[in-house]
Amino acid sequence: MSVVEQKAKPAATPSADKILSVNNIEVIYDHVILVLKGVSLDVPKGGIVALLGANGAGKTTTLKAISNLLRAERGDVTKGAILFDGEEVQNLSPNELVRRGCIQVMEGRGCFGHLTIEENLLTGAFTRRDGKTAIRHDMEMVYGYFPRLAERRNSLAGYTSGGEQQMCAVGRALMSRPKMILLDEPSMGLAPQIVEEIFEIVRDLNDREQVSFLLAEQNTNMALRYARYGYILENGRVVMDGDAKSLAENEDVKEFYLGISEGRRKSFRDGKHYRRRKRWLA
Amino acid sequence: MRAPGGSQGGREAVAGDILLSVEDVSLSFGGVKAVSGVSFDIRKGEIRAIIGPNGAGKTSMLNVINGFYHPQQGRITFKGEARPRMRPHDAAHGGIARTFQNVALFRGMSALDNIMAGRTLKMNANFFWQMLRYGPAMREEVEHRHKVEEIIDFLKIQEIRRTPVGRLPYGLQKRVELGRALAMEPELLLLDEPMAGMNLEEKEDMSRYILDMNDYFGTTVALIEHDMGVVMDLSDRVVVLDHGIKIADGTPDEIKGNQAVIDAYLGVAH
Amino acid sequence: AGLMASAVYASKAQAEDSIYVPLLTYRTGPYANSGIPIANGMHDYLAMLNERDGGIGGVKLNIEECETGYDTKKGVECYESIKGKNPAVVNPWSTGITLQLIPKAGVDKIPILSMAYGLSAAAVGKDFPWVFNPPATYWDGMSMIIKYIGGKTGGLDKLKGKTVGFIFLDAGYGREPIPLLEQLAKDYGFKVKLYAVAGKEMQDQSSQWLAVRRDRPDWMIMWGWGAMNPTAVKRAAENGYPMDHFISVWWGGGEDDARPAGAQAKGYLTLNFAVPGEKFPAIEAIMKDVVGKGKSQTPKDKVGESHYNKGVYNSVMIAEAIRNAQKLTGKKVVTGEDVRRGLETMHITAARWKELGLDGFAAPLNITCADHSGHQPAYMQQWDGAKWVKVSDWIQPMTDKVGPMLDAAAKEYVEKNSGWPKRTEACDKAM
Amino acid sequence: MDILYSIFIDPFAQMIGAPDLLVQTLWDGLVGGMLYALIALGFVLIFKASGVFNFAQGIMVVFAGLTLVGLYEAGVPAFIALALAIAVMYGLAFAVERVVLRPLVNQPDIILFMATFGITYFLIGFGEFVFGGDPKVMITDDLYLPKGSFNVKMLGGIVNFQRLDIVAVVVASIMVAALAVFFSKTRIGRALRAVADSHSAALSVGISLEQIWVIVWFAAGLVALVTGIFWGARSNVSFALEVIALKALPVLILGGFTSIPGAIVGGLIIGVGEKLAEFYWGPLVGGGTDAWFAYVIALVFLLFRPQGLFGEKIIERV
Amino acid sequence: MLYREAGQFKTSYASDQAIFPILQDRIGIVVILAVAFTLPLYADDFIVNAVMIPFLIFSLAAIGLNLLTGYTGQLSLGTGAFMGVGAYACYKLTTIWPDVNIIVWVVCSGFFSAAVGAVFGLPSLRIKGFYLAIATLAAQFFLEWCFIRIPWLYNENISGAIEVPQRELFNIIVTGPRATAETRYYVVLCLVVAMTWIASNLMHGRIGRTWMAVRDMDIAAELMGIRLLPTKLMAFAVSSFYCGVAGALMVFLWYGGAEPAVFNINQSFTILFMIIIGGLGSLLGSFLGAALIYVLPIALRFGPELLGLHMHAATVEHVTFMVVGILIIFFLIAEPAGLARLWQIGKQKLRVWPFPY
Ligand SMILES: Nc1ncnc2c1ncn2[C@@H]1O[C@H](COP(=O)(O)OP(=O)(O)OP(=O)(O)O)[C@@H](O)[C@H]1O
Ligand SMILES: Nc1ncnc2c1ncn2[C@@H]1O[C@H](COP(=O)(O)OP(=O)(O)OP(=O)(O)O)[C@@H](O)[C@H]1O
Ligand SMILES: [Mg+2]
Ligand SMILES: [Mg+2]
Repeated sequence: MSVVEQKAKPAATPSADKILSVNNIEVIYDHVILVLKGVSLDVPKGGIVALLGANGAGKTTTLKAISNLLRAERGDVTKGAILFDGEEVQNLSPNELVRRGCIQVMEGRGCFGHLTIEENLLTGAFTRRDGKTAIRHDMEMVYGYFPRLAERRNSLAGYTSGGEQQMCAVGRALMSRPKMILLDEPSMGLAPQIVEEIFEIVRDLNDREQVSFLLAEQNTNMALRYARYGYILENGRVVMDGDAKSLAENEDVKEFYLGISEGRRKSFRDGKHYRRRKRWLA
Repeated sequence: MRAPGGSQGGREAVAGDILLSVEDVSLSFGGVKAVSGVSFDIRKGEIRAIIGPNGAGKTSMLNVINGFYHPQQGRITFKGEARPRMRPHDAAHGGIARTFQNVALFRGMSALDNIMAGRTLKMNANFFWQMLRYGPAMREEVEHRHKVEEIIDFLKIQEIRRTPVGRLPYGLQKRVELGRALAMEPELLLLDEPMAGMNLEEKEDMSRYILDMNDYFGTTVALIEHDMGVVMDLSDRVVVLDHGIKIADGTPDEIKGNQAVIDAYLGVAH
Repeated sequence: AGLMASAVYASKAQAEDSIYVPLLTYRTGPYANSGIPIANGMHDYLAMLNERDGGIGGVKLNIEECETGYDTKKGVECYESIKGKNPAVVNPWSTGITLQLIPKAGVDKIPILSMAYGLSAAAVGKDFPWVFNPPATYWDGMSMIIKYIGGKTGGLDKLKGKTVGFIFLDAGYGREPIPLLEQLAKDYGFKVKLYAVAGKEMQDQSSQWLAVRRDRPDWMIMWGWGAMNPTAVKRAAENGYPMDHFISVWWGGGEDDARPAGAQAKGYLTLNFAVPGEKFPAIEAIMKDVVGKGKSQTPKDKVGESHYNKGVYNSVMIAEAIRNAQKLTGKKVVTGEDVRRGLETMHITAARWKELGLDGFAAPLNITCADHSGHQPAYMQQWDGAKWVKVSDWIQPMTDKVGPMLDAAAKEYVEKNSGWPKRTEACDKAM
Repeated sequence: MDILYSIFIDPFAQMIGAPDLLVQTLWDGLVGGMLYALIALGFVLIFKASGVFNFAQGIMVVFAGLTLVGLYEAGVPAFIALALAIAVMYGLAFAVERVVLRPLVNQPDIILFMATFGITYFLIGFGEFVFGGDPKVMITDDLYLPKGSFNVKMLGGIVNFQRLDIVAVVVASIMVAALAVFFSKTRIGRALRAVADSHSAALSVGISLEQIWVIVWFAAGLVALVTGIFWGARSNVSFALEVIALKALPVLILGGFTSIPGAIVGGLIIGVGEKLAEFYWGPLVGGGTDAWFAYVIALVFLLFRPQGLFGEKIIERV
Repeated sequence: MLYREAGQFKTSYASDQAIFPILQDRIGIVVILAVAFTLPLYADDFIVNAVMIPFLIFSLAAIGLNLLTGYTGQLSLGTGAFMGVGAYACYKLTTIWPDVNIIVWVVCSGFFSAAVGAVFGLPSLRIKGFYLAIATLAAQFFLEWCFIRIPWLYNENISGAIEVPQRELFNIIVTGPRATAETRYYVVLCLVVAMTWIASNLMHGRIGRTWMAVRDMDIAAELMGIRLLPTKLMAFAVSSFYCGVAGALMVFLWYGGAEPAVFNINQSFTILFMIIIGGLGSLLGSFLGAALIYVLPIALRFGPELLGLHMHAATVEHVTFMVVGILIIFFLIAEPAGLARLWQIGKQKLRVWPFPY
C-alpha cells in the first residue's frame, strides 16, 4: 500500500475492516509552522501498527491529530480527514472519542500530579458507566500488570519516579476499556523488563480483547517485533510502509533504526562520528 | 585524564583519583525509602553508570549528589570535601552539572540562550556595563558566545539556535540540555536518562557526544540509563540500585553476569 | 489618533454659537449611588433652561456630560478633552480630581466650581482666583455641626468633657475637616475619637462601629461618600447607636443613604444646603419640560430628591454665573474667563431665588472677589423613616474660627507650591 | 515604655476588663469571616476545577444580586425572581464556557486569569447598562430572611446578635459542607481536580471539559448569588460590592487555593484576626488597619506554609 | 518579499547579537523614533497631553512589571504602590532640596522604590505563583495606607494630596501647571526611550538570561549555579525602580498632583493587564499592552461622537466597558501569548510571503 494509492481513495468511504484511517492530513501549528505534510495511514480492526521515525518527524503530532488534542496545542488539521470507526474525528470532541473507545497515552506521561496513583487510574474510568465493581476489577488487573503501582497506590503521582508515572499513564488508559489505544512512546524511561512487559500487555490485550494499537515508538526493535504493520515518518511525510517483517528486513531500516549493519549489532562505542542520515524523499 | 582519542576498543577501568564518594546515604520521604544506606564512589575521568528498576532511587541519588535533596543520613564527599548542607548552586560552583529526566529546559528561551545560561557562572561583567551592553559586558558576551558556538557545533544543533526550546521535539530538547550542562564546563556531569525517547541513530550520536566529551574535556560522567546496550558499551563501572539499596557494583561484564541484577532488573532478555 | 483630534475639533466648531457647559459626572463605579442623582439634577436644570428659555440670554447651552467614574485618571482625561472647547466652567465632582485641576485652571483660564467639596483653602480668592467652592467649605460644615451639637447640649460651653466621634472615608476628602475638629475640641474642651474607614471597608465597617460601641461617644459625625453612607447608617442602627446623635455632612444626606436601613435609620441627621422637594416652580418646570418629555435619564419619582436638588443648586450657580458674565462683558457667548468674573460677582438674594422659581430653596448666596465660598449657612435635616424633614433653622458657620484657618491653609499651599502665580485678575464690582 | 504597655498589656487588659466586647468582637469577626469565606468559596470552586483564578467572582456577586433585585423591582415576585436569577447564572456559566474557556483550553493560568478580567469588564458594563449604576436595596422580607437583632446578657454586658448574620453563618456552613463532600467523594469531584492539574491530560482521558466547566461556573454563580444576597442585605447592592472580592484574596490564599475547608478556616482566622487587631491595636496607629492587616496575617502564615494552610502540596521534583 | 533577512550576513558574533539583527527592523525603529520625536509638531494638545504622555508613562510602568512578572516569573500586584513610592519619594526629595534638578530626583526616586520593592520581594524565596501575589498585595495595601497615614510624606498638606511645585531644567519649566505639554512630552519620551534601551540591554545579557531561567524552571536554574534569592531580589529591585520612576513621572509630568487613591490596587491591575495582553516577557509587548488598555478606551469614548452617534456619557462608558472586555477576550483567544507574539507571527508570515508558510 503506498501513499499515492491512499490519496486516490475517496476520503469518506467507511470501510468495515479499518478502525482508523488517516487520509492525507496536513497539520499547522500556530498558523505558521507546517508539521505534517500529507500523512496517510490505516489501522485495521484488531491490528497493531507501529509509527516509526526520528525525533521531530511528527509522530506525536499525528497521534494528537487523531485523538483531537491538537486544538489544545494551537495546532490545526488544515487538510485531509481522519476516520475513526467510520466517523470523522474532527467533529467529535476528545471526550466523545474516548467514549467511542479511542484513547491516547500521551508522551511525557501527563499524570495528574496532585492526584494519587489510584485516583489517576480512576479518572481513566471517567467515561465508563458499567458500575463500580467492573472498575475495581479492571484496577486490580492494572495492578496485576504493574505491581510497582500497587505499592505506590496512595502516593501523589507528582512525587513518583519517571517510570512509575509512565506505568500510571498506560494503566490509566487501560482503565477506559478502549477499542483502540494510541501509545506515544510507551517504553520511554522504563526499565527493560517493564518495556517487555508493556509490549506483552499490548499483545495480550490485542489477542484477548481485539484492542487495536497505534504505537509511536523509538524503540524500533521492540515495535517491529510486536507490530504487524509499520509506517516510517520523516519530516512530516510517510516515507515507507509495509509489513513489520519486511520492514525489519529492509537494509536501510536495519542500518538506521535497528543498528544492525553487516549482519551484527554494533557497539555504541563504534558509532562513526556524526553520520549524516540518508534521507528518503525529504 | 586521558589523551584525546585514547580510548578505542575495550576500556580498562580508569585509575583516576576518587572524585566523589557517597557513603552510607539514606533518604526517605515520609514512609517511602528512596535510598537506603548506599555507598559508592566515582573516579576522576570515568563514566559511571547507575542502573536499576523504576523507582529504585536513581534520580533521588543524583538529587542528593547535587544538593537538591538532603540525605537524612550519610555523607557525600566531592573533591575531598564533605559539605553537609550543600545547596544546589554550591554544587554548581563546585563543578557539578546535570541534565534531567523530564527535560528541564528554560522553555521560553531559545536554544542559544539556554546554552548561554549555562555559562552564567563564568560571566561577571557588572550591572553597570550590562546596562549599557558595552565594554566588558559586550566583550564577555562575545567571548562566551564563541564557546557556546563550539558546543553548538559539537552537538550539531546549528539550525535550531534561535528556536524557542519549548517547540523542539523531545530528542533535540535533550540534546540542548546536554549542551547547557556542557557549557558549565563541569568536572562531574550527571546525566539522567539522556537517551530516553531517542531512536537508535540518535542514541548513537548521543553516545558519541558523551564519549567525546569524556575524552576531550576529561569530564567525569555519572549516567542513568535504561538502555542496557548503551550502559554496557559506554560505562567503565556500573552501580545497581533496587528499592533504594545497592545490589551490585562493578564492571559491565561483572554486572551482566550478576544473578541479583538479572532477577531485579535485566530480566530474561539479556 | 488623528481621527480623534479631528473629532475634537469638529465639536469645537459646533460650539461657536452656544455656550459649552461640560459636566464631569459619574454614573458608574462604586460611588455611583451618590453621583447619579447629582448628575441628574445638574443636567436637568440646565436642560430646562434650554427648553423653557432657549438657553441663557438667548444663547443655547451646549451641555455635555463626561463620565469620570469618580476616577482621577478619567477625570483628568475628561478635562483634557474638554479644555480645548471653550468650556464656561468645570465641575470636577470629586475632591481628587479638583485637587488635580486647581493648578491647571489658572493656566488654561477655566474656572473650577467645586460646590461644597474640594480644597477648603480655595475659598481664599486672593490666592485662588480660578477656584470656587460655594456655598460653604467642609470646615464651615464641621463648625455648623458642632454648633448644632452645642445647641442640643445647651450651649457650646456645655461640650466640655463630652466625646465626639468622627467616622470618615480614609482619603483626602474624609480627613480634611480633622484639623478644624481638633481645633474646636481644644477650644471647647471636648474629646475627639477618630474612626477611619478604608475604601475597601466601606461595605463592612463592623470593627469601626464596634469601637464606637466601646468608646460610647456622645455624638457621631460622619464624612462619608458612596456606599459608605448607607452601610454606616445600618451599622449604627444595628449597634444601637442613638440615631439622633449621628450627624453627617451634606454628602450623607441622600435618600439612598438612609433608605436601605429603612425605619431603623429614623432620627439620622445630616446637614443640607438645598431643600429637597419638587414643589418649586423651577423644579416643576424641569418635570414638565425635561423629565416629562423624556429628555432626561431621571426617573420621575426621583426628581426633587435631596442630592438631585444639590445638583440643581450647582447648575443654578452655573447659570447665574453665565448670566452675570453676559452682563459684565456684554457678550452673548461667554467663555471661561468671563464666567470666572461672573462667579466672583454672584449674589443670589432671597428675592433672586424667588425669581428663579426656587423660593426658600436655599440661603442667599454671596460670593466675592476675596471670598470664593460665601460661607453660607446650612440647615439640619432628619430622616423620618421615609423622607427628609427639616429640623433646624439655617445654621451659620463659625466664620471667626474657620476664616483664619482658611487663610493659613491658603498661605501654606502657596508657599509649598513654589512658583504659584500671584493673582493678577482684577476684581469686578458686585452687581 | 508607654508604647510597650499599649501594645502588650493594655489590649489584653481591655479584653479582660470588658469580656462582652471581646465576645462581640469575636462574633463579628466570625460573621465577617464566614462572609469572606463565602466569596472565597466562589474562587476556590473555579480554581479547583480549572486552575483558573477567577477575577470575575466579585462582579458575579454584584451581577447576581442586581439581577435578583432588578427583577423584583420590575415586578417579578421574589421567589420567581430568585429562580430567574439562578437561571441567569446558569446562562452566564454556559456563555463563559462557550465563548471564553473553550477557545482558551490548555493555556497558562495567567492567561485565563486575564480572560476573567475581560469577563469582569464586560459584566460591569453590561450590568450597569441593564440595571443602572444606582444602588438597590436587597429584598429580605420577601425571601423570608429575618431582620433585627437580639441581645444576650452575658459577662456583665450585652452581646448583640443580628438574626441575619446567624442565618448567613448557617447557610455558609451548609454550602461549604456540601461542596466539600461533593469535591472529595464523587466521580465528578475527582475529575474536577484532574482538570485543574492538566487540561490536556484531562482531555486525553476523556473528561469533558465543557461539561465540567459549566458545572463549576454555575456552582460559583450560585455561591455568588448567595453572597450577593447576604452582603447586599448588610449594606446594599451596588457596584461598590465588587471590591469586597479583594477581601477574599487573603482568605483564599491563607486557606490554600484549592481547599474548601481552607476557605472557611482562612475566613475565620482573617475575620477574627483583623477585627481583633483593628479593635484593640488599631487605635495605636490611627485605625484603618483592616485595609492591610488581613494580607499581613496571610503572609505570615505563608512564610511557614507556602501552599497555605490546606493547600495542595507544591510538587517539586526533577 | 520586502521583509527578508536573506543576504544580510553576520560576520561577527557581536553583530549577530545586536538587538535588531535585521536591517528592516532597524529602519522600523528609526522611523518610530522619528515619529515620536516630531509628534508635537502635528498633533494637538489633547493627543500629547492626554494620550501620549500617559501612554509612555504606562509603558514604562509596564516594562517595570514585565521585568518582574514577564521575565522573572514573579507575579506582582503591588505595582501601584511601588509607583506611589517613587512619586512620594520624588515629592519629598524635591521639596527638601528644591534646587537639585528635578530629573535627577525623578531618577533617584526609583532607588527608593527599588529598596522598598526588594524588601517586599524577600518572601519570594519561599512563596511562589499566586501565593506570592499575597506578599505584593500586602505591600500594595500597606503602602497605600502609609501614603494616607504618614503626613510627613505629603508635607502635612491638609488635602492629604501632593502637589507638584514648579521646577525648571535649563530655564525651561518642566513641571508644574505652567510647563507646556510639549516640554513634558519630550522629557517623558527621552526617559522612556533611555530606560527601554537599558531594559533591553539587560534582558539580552547575562542578567536577562538568569531571570528568564528562574522564571522557566527555578530548580534547574539553581542547579546551574544561579542563586535564587539574589536573582529574584534584583528583579524586584530593578522592576520597582522602573515602576518608581514611572510613578514619579506620572505625578510630576502628567497629573501635576496626586492623592493616594491614584496608586491603588486598580492601578496595579491595569498595569498587570497591560503586560499580559501585550505579551509577558516582551518589551514591545509592554508598549502594545499599554496602548491597548489605556488608549483603546479613550478611542472608544470618542468613537460614537466620531460616528455622529449621540449617546449618553454614561451609556458610552457602559458600552466602552463591554467592548473593552470583549476585545480583551478576543485578543487572548487570537493569541494567548500576547500582542507582541501576534506581531512576531505577522512578521514571520511576511518573511515567507507570498507563500502561506
Ligand atoms: N505546539 C507546537 N508548536 C509549534 N511547533 C510544534 C509544536 N509541537 C510540535 N511542534 C513541531 O512539530 C514537529 C514534530 O513534532 P512531534 O512532537 O510530532 O515529533 P515526534 O515525531 O513526536 O518527535 P519525538 O520523537 O521527539 O517525540 C517538531 O519539529 C516540533 O518542533
Ligand atoms: N519528593 C519526593 N516525595 C516523595 N516521594 C519521592 C520523592 N522523590 C522520589 N520519591 C520516591 O522515591 C522513589 C525513588 O524515586 P526516583 O525518582 O529516584 O526513582 P528512579 O530510580 O529515578 O526511577 P525511574 O527509573 O523510574 O526514573 C520513588 O518511589 C518515588 O516515588
Ligand atoms: Mg513525540
Ligand atoms: Mg528517575
